[in-house]
Amino acid sequence: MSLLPDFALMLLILIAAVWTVSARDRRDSVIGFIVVGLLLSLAWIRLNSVDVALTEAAVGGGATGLLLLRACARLGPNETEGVSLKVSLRILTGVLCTVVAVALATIVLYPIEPAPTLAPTAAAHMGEIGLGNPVTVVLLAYRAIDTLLEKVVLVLALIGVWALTPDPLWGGAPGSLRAQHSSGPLTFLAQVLPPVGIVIGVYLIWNGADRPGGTFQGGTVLAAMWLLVMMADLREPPEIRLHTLRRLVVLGPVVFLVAGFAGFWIANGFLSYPPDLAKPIIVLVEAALALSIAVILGMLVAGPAARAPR
Amino acid sequence: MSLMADTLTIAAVSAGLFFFLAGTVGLLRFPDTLTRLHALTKADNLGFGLIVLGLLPQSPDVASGLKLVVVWLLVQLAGASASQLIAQFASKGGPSA
Amino acid sequence: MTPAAYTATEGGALLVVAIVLPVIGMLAIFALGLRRAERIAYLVLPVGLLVALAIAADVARSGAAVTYVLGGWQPPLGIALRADGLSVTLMVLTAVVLCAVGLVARGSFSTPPDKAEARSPMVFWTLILGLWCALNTVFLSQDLFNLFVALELLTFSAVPLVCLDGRRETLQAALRYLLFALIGSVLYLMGAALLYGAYGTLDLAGLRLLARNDLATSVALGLMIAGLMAKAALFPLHLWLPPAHAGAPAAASAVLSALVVKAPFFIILRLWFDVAPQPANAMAAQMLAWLGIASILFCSVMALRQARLKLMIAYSTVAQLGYLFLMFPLVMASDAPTAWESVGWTGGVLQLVSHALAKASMFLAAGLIAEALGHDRIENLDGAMSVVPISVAAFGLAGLSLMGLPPSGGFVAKLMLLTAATETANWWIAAAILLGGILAASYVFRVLNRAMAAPASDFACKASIPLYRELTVLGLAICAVVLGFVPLQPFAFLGIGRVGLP
Amino acid sequence: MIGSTTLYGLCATGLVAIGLYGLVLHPSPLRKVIAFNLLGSGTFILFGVAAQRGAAAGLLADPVPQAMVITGIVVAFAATAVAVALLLRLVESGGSTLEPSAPDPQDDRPS
Repeated sequence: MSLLPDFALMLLILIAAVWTVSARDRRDSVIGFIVVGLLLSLAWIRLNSVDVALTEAAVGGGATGLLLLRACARLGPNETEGVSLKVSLRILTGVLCTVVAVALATIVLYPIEPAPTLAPTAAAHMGEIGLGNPVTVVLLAYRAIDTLLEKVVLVLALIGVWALTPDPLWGGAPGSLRAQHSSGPLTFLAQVLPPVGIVIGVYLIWNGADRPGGTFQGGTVLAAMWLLVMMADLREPPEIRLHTLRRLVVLGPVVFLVAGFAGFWIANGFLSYPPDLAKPIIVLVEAALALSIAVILGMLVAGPAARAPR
Repeated sequence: MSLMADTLTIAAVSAGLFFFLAGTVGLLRFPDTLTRLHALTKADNLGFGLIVLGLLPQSPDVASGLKLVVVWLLVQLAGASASQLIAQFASKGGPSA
Repeated sequence: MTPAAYTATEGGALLVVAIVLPVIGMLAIFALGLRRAERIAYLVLPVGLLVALAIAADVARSGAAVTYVLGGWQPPLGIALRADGLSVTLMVLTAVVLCAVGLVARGSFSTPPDKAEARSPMVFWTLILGLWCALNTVFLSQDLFNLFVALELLTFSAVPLVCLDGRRETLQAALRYLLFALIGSVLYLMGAALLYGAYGTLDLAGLRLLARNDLATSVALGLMIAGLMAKAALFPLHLWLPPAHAGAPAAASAVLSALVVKAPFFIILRLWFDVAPQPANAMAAQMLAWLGIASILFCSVMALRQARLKLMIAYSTVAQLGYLFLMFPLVMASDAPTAWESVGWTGGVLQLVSHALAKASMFLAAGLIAEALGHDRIENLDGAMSVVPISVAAFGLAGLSLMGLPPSGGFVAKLMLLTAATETANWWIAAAILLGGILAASYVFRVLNRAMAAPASDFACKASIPLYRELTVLGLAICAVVLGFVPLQPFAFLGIGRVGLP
Repeated sequence: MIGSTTLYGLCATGLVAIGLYGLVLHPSPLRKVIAFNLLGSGTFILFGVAAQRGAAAGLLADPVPQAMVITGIVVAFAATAVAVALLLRLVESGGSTLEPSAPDPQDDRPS
């Protein structure tokens, strides 16, 4: 009986996934994907991973969905895009996918007992950091190098997107994000929501130290507010040569690096924090990272420059 | 006290669920975009409002109660704006899906 | 489950510098928007080379691996960096190739004096530095998830380099490259998820102690190696490589062919020798070798049939990568006490190093030839010898290594692989090595023949190439040749830190 | 008796199979990118299952795999952004499929 909700959720996810892959229209497929993203965040709550659920909803479904919808709009009316390949290839792929699925399912069905875990070790050292949210501690202390390098990935992705700017337009602004039928309601939303959204974003970042939430979730909410304002045409996307923009993008990684190197003097090595200063340092790093994430996500959605610099 | 709160919760949430059900049926059965939208928003506003109302007595402290109210307000705002946009798009001759 | 702890060694902080220094350079170029992006790169490149050499000296002097535990958090909770003989060798190789590429790229990626910032120099230099950070992380990290992040860093730096010129063909090549790389990453990550589910750690040393020979481990390693094969362009997953490597600007192609495809192979080595329960699966080893043989033969023939110089070199890259996968069955069957003391292992690693030097030199030389002649059609190369003689000479010297002719690093490498193949009675592998050499000789001589022919009467040189750029390219080719004269003794260096991992 | 965690493990398996199928077979790059995201989600859920099974020491789930998933989601988003930008630029320049078009024989630029 208690399995019923989980079973229903799993079924819904799989149906939505099949729909996403098999839909003939590409916009239907994107909508299917967004639905999968939202259902998956419910699944993450059921898996007791609220931090991941928030990230999945904000980044996985939300930001990725927006990106894909914009791509659909730019690609225009679509020719039908169904899978239309040789039957032999389809059978071969089907067999391959089934083999992978069966192997994975077998492994999932016969887990190791007792399940190996790092939870006790992670919990044992949390006192040295003084934060209440174990996931934040893993992201910013135990495995801080992953998080640092992942910020570098984001900066590189932004460079990669900007690299697609045609040469004469370099330094200019991305094309307007204005929705096709932008109108009263959107403008109204873009005027009312951002103050609330910014409060919620900051709350998520601040709260992330001790309870679910954190840099990514908060940063994405901030980015969403910015994108909303741009889509309602209240603000234009900034020119990519702007020094302020560039500095905001690197702010997070730079603060993180400074904190990391400070560890050589004030603690015992790169990315280590002295126990009494750990919390303020981490909160500072998180705030800087969130700001950078917000700017990077916004600019990634906006795309390469489409207008020459003024 | 707790009995009364629980009764209120059960009643309000059940009523909310009923409106959701009605709205979903409308979404599936009504012929065109505008009437479907009508069914959906009516159900959303009432159904979701009732569920939040029903959950309020269960919140452990004032802060979480306030959060519930904020969630309700945000959903109202998002729902109203989104349905306006959809309606506008539909009346401008978008796909009558 | 308490794997022995890592002890941070004295010079360990340098490992952090090796990873972080390029990032600092990259962020500086991005944020400061200074007059000229390349100046910061020229500051970072030599310092990075010095750091790599310092770590190498440290390893050579102490005869043990250099280790650093990030943030003081012991694995499996935290992440350790560790430089053994092999990773240090590859770090120095990377630094040398990047410095040479930096010198040669000065001609093509300088910011025009009248602009504050231009697209292609800014993108090129930031991405080259991003690549460097990624490669050093791949060589040093001891954590499978951290290696995933490093692989993503590598993808995000490499893909935009392919389509720097923004033409339709290169955009297509870049998109295809990106999709292949993403499939590879996701398969790798899936394997990592299974390993974490089975062992509760992703630390290499920890996994080595715990690894069992069961279904979960085999499936996990299979998925990871399959994903890495797509990234390392092993036949039949090589289709993305030739258009991508040929489409990139020559300086970028050199880095992509010489270094970027080696990173996933390096991780395969780590998984195969450091994680997989020993003795490894003989059938899997044979399969990898067969795919390697197919790569060598199929792509060498394809290289022979190309009309464009850069496409030919790109196909040759896939063929030469095939040699690397020959080592798995050779190492298994040898009677050396440990895998890394066997002739096959050393031959494979030597092939990796000598191919990196030779291929970087070859792509750079091809770039200079194309710059001087205004095209890179092999049929019309006549006269190249009279315009850019040093580049043609570099091309020829690098070719020696690819063919496996003495004196060259490639010769020693292929000889060692051949010896190991005959000793272990893997006749098919021996035949493929010999045949691959003959095919390589045909495609290299085909180019040299045309390049040395007398120029046509209406021959015009499109651009003159500064001497220092040609000499840099020749220097790389000479390095590849000199590798053949290094006595075999120092190859013990490659095994430092591998016996008795912590 | 199958627990709810195992159920989500099977769900992950299904997502992986569906995503892989779409990724290999869809000719359209945008659909490939979407399928890649499904495949990625399935992989993340596998981590989530490991996290849930590793609940111990008062923690409802092992935080280490959760942190890895958060990093992974952000990286997947970045990959999608780059792929979409590449795709749009490619369409603008007149090509829409992944099939290499025949090189222009008159084109003298080095390929």
